[in-house]
Amino acid sequence: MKRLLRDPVACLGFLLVVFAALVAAFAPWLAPYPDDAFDSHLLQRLKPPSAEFPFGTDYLGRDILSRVILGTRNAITVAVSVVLAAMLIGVPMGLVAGWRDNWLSDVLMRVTDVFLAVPQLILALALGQLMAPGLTTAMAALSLTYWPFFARTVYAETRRLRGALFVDALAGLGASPARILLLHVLPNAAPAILVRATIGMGFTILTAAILGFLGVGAAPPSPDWGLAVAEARQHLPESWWFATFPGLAILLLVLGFNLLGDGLRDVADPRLRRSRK
Amino acid sequence: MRLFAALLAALLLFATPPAGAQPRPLVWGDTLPATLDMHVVFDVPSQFVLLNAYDGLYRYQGNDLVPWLAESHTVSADGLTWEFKLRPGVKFHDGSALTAADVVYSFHRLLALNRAPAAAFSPVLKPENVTAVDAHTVRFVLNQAYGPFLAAMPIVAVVNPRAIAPHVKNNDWGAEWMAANDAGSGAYVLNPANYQARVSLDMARFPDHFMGWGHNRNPINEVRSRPVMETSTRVLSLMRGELDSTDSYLPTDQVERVNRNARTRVAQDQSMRVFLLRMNNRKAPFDNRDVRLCFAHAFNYEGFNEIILKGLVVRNGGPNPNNLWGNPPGLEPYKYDLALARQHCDRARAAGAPLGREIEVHVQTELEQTVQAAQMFQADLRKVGVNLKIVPNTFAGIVTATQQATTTPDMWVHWVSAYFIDPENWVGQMYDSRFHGTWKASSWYSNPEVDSLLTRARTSVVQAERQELYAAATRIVVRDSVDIWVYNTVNLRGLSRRVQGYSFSPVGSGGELRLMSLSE
Amino acid sequence: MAEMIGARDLVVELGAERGLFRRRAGVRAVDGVSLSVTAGETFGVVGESGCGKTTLARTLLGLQRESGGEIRLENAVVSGVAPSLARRQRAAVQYVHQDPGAALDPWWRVGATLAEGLRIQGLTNRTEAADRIAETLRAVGLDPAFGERYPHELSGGQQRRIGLARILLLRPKLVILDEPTAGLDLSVQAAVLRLLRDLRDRFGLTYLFISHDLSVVRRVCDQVAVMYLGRIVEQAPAAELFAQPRHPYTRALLGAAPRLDGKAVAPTLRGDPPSLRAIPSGCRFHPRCLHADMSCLEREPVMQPVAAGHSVCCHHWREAA
Amino acid sequence: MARYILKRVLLALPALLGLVLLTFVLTRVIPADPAAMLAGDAATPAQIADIRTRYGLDQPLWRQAVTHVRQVMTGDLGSSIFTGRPVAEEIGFRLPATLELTFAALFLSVLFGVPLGLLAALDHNGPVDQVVRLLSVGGLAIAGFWLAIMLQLVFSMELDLLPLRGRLDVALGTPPTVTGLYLLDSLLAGRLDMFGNALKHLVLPAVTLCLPGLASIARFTRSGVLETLQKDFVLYARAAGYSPFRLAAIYVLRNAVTVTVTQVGLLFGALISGAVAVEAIFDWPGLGTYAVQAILAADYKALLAVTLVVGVVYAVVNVLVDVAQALVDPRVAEQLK
Amino acid sequence: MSDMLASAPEAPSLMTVRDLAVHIPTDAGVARILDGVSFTLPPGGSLGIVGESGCGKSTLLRAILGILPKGARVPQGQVLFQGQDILKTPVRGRIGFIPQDPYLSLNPVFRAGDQLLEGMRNHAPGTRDDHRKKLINLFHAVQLPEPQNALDKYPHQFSGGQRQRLLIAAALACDPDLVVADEPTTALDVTTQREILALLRSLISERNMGLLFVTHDFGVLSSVCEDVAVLYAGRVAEYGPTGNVLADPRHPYTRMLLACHPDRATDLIGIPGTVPAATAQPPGCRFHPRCPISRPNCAVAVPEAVRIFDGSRVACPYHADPLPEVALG
Repeated sequence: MKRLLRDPVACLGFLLVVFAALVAAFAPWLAPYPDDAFDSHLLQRLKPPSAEFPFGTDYLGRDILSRVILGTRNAITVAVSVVLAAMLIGVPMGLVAGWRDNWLSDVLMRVTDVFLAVPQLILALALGQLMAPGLTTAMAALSLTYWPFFARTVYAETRRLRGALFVDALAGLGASPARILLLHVLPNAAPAILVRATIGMGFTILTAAILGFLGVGAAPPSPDWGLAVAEARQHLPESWWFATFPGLAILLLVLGFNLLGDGLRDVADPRLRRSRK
Repeated sequence: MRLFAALLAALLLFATPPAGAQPRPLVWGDTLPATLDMHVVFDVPSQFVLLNAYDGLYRYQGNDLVPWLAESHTVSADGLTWEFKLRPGVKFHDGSALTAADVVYSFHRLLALNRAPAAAFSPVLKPENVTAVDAHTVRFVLNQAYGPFLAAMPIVAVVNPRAIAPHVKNNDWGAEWMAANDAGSGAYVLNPANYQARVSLDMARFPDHFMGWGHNRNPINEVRSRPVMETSTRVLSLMRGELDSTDSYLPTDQVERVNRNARTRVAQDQSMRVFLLRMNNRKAPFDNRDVRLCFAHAFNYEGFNEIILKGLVVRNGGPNPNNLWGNPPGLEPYKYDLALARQHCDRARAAGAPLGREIEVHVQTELEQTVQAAQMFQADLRKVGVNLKIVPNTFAGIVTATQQATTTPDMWVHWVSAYFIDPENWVGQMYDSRFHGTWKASSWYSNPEVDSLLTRARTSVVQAERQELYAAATRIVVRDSVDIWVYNTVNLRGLSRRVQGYSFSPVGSGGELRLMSLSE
Repeated sequence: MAEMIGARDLVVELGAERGLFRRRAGVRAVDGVSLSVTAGETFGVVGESGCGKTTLARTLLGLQRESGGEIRLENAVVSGVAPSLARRQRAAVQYVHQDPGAALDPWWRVGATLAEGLRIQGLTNRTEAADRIAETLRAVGLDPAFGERYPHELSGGQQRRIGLARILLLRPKLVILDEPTAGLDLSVQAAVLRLLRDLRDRFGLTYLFISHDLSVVRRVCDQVAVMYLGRIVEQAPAAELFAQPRHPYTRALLGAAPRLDGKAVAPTLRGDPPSLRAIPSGCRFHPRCLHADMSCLEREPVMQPVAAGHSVCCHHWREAA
Repeated sequence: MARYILKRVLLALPALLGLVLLTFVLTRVIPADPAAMLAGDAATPAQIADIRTRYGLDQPLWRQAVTHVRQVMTGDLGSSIFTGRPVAEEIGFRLPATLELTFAALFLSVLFGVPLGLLAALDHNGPVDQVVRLLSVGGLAIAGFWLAIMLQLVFSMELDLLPLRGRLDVALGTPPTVTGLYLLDSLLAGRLDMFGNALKHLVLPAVTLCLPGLASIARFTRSGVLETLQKDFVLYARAAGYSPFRLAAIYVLRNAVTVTVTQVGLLFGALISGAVAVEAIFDWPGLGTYAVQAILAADYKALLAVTLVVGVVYAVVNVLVDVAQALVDPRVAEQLK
Repeated sequence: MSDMLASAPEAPSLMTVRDLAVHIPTDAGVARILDGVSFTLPPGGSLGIVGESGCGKSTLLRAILGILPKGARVPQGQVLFQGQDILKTPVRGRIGFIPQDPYLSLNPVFRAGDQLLEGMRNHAPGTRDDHRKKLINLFHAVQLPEPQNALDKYPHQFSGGQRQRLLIAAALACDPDLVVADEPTTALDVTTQREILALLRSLISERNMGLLFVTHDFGVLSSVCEDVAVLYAGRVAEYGPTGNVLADPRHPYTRMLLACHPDRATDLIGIPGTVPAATAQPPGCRFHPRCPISRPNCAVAVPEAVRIFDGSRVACPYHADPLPEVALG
């Protein structure tokens, strides 16, 4: 943690994420017009940024600042739940598959390969269609497409760790595989998982935005950022503010998560640790 | 090394545009149909191919039906036997003469494939009842009288059996080949070489078209159709001069900008395409008329039409386009009146209508207007205590859902376009219970009185009688507030200013290249 | 005296793969090893890297399945069972890794690691466990407060002490020490060796001491077996082996060890040790042996007694001596 | 090596079969009814039912799956229910477009990512490092569809430098198809004007698409170089008097590239995904938009074929990555033998 | 500061290290890795640097080779090589280097030849072909099997012993006047170690090169080096001819350390305490906290080097005092 804070880039990421989390937590109180999550005011359509509406208004006359603030919650919810769900599937699979070289590990990794070979976005789109488009669907679809990355990461870590001397020593003491995997391999794989998770959050927000853009993400009138950019397309370049501010919000939050992940990677990577004397 | 030199040379060329002596071809930016086989598709984009590469017995010019391959027709008093006299000297693109046998083949093929364009004919016409009386006379004997028969006639492209014959596979009537090739007689010849479905279609002028070219001193020789996926890219490409036209659904917010551009303009034509919010009349609470009235009064027609769409549409209070015959005169549209809406809703609640539940409105995500309308409606309904949930969907998804009343959404938002100019296309197919299970009839409205009025109108061939019957049915439907009809479309097509002679037709928004020319 | 652990004709094959797409024969890392360790003694196994020392140890421990031969533990045959069962059966045998620092989970406090061993063995009473850990830490010369540290906070010598404490907690009878002083500085090595001796006396342990450092082996071992390419080539009481090595390999090994007086005592060996994948015919040492003749190339020598407790596996040990 | 490749291909087969089945199940349980779509806008329920029987869509799902797999095995991908054309033919046109785009993006990613990563690593924790990290991570954070529109506005509309859409100017026609890659085909046809034009069209989409790849490659090169710099052989080489430039540029980089090459394989999947939005906005007639259209139109035959083809390409790319790794690292080559 | 050479300025020297200090800033403060190290190496001489881990051996070596880690500072001292201060103007090519670990010191992805030739590129006269011929000759000299093909092989195709021969050849390739070896045999088995050491000795003396040999193994030391410098915590504790130092160590540290050698010790004791961290060196004599005969003064004054006879010095004023029996075991 200390090392992380000494890295200005990672620090910036950390601040961005914390800031976004705070905004999400207090969104309804921070937003100047919280009702603009759903209300429309046709007479104020597409007003450029002003004192009254710092980010301007959208095509239904809603305050973009309020919607960007309210959308933070969406973005973070999506990121966290997708990554958690993907971890829930991917981590156990990676552990089991990485522990031994047998038919089970072969099967699990083949399944992972299958999912990796499908372009995520297409799979998510298809799943989105399958389960009636909407935010929950998008989240389910993204979880279902992101878990292979966890499975791969944990698989590689488990394979690396199963050869570690301390695992061998535990086997020598007669520890059960479940015990070794859960109490020893998993915590040791944690840095890699954490890094993957942070980067995954950024990735998820971005993909969710693309899904929103393609119409299988959040449903209107949700103040979702990707949806906002999609809605703004027809109003470019005149109403530049309509697309710009939600786009910037996506950029900053994803940037935050990625910088944090990047910093964590440097801290967690034992190979690089030595160089940070 | 030689490759390197080539690369270098290419980079030098990079800056200099290639010299082109000939006039630039027309680049058409409208959506292409999924296939070039006009017996398989029938939708708005297909009209571009149908009108330019093929000919039918009749054709719409503006709102009028004019004889085309046919010189004239006769119909028996019972409305069952129709005879069409063909124009002599018509040639297909391969130079062979178009005869009655070819027309018969075309109808046989249409009915055998039994896809969308056959819908108007298959219930009333058996293939064996289409016959060639002589080389220039075709006879149709219908199973039952069908008023819109003539109005539907332009749907059917007459194709060249001699061009298709070598490519028939497994009894498919040459469907696979036809999907990407030309077998027509129209004013333009499709070039299969560069054709890629939904990506590119090139056409060249057919000098021997039967209508001749006397009407157009400077016809366009080469046409390249390049549909553009994204609206923003489409508009930008038009303004930058990469395209000569957009589709005919230019976003209203862009109209002013396109008109302001020195290079481009917007062609505005009142069309026949009704925008409506559908209600599933068979599902509670929409089985209650008060609920429907409540909803009808809660939609901000003026706000939507005048502010969001900038007045580039026409308020349309019923299912038929205002500008169509058969529409009852003096039909009073519903007004946006939240107080009245609340009254109706209260009454409905008192009658036990389950207005407390979340009501789902399905929108077509790729069509921005459906989403806007739903969002605006949602905000207003909230004020009368109704909770509307917007569900993004696709046309494919909704069409599938509307096959049964139980799976049909509470509400959905869409347009009903002109497939043929006849009230049958709107009120007839939308509110006659015999069409239940099609997306057009997805209100699941069922009223024996309307059914009988519409049946009579359908089976009559007397225009005046039909007009009365359709008007009567329409009045009942509007009185029952079956759906929420919002506007009739004004088609907005961005055009390069060098395009002259653009002609509009409400069926598929026209775009007959035959009439256009380019000024440089 | 009673035998603690013994092996007869033990064979261990490594790396044999039988997958869907590949079938690969393994290498015989241990190839017909017989030995007998008496209770209370320190039995040294020496040899160069790759000679099969560690594989032998892991097999005796039960972590590696033998492909043939027999293992006896306190006169009961324990070989021929599934690995999971084997390890449980041989709880009296424990193993100290070459690098005990790496054998500790870096995420766990040392105390927790120690407690875990007890828990695995079925001791769940926390206070009892804490007492035993404190007692054992003291026995290896560490303050019980070390339990709060993480492995990377320990020096090499301390890590080795923790490694010992970890297995001592389990009350083993036989401890296999794998290169217990590799990588240690001289001063630390001395302290560790002394500790090992003290612990043996205090807890009545038997050691199987694996090392390539002849000076150390000479100092601490009672019996020594010399391994070459998976075989024991000579075995004798330490004093006798160092005084009168019989096998040419043993002599070369002893001669090659650097001495403080800087003098060389034997001619150097030819070439590098061959790989287990290409074991020479006949006597496997013959390509590097100064005394090799045709018989060495053709015939594999067998163990022959030289003196009481001293045997050698060489056709020519008499002439060579 | 040949045996290894064969083995890899054999191993990929079950994964591909799984892929076919997975997508089959997925596409066939999507609530949109292919028969309804086939029948078209104006169809009657009777027509839809007729089509359902004609196309075997009323059969039990498992029987349809078996039929489908059998067809795929014989190399028959079927016809698109939407366009009526053989799917193989349509993909034959679309795949090269996507490959041209993704390879261009990959090329840019490597061209800029590797030197950036190297620079960052050499200045570990210094200002250059921080800037490169910020930029590369920023690249990973930009939503492609947003950037694409912005680039259009700036480079096409404002500066009038580059075309907005498509692969070639409409007036130019297309080069005779050999590979389907316009850059290559135009050169083969000796049409340098066309080559230049195709290149111009490629710039904006490739730049948009390359950013995430560039970022990952810069990151992995950076950590690869950092790791290599820790190695004893670098110390040895410094002691032996290698010049600093050669040390960094050749000696260290080549080791670091091993890590980066692996990334290229993984990136490919992400690139194809990213291509969906980029293709849509730049009107690039590639596989991504084809897939989206197929999904929207419930064209399950097309969607199945797309996923299969992408799966095959993915597998091929990954085998190539392994081969490339063997070329870079002789130790890997040894293992493959 | 102790300058053990002050009394012998006229001695001809190949390399003279004078009062060298190296400091490296760390999170925990400045690590004073080396502090006032001095010694001299005559032409053709061989000096062993011996000490336990953390005593500063490798930093000394890196300073001499001019490859100190990033951030390291040299606040004082000189390294004179043939009269030239190589801390200021690094010499390359004239000092050959044999690294510790032959497994890790060759880049696995390049052919052996490419790597060795790259090293010669800037520092040896002649063309690349000349370099090739020269290396192949050297491969004969180091008894590498198949010397003709060795240049085209990859590192992993050699065994450990062969790789070390390869690196010895590389160290000699530019005809250096000094060869610096960093524990070149620790990664090898004893039988191989013996061969390599013998080879190294003969090559060095044949070519009359100087040898600076870093090791922690007294046995290896005694078979290779004429002189020895014993380092403790960044300072030279004792310096002298190897035979003398091993037979009659004077510094308490050397004496206790040698007593730990299994060949030497009568009982195994070890040295109490641990080597201090480089960031927390004790004042005065750095060994005093562990020294059984330390006096109060030891904690204050840095001990001067005491000359015992020509070429033999010890940094302890009490070197003549007997150590208690228990300390020697």
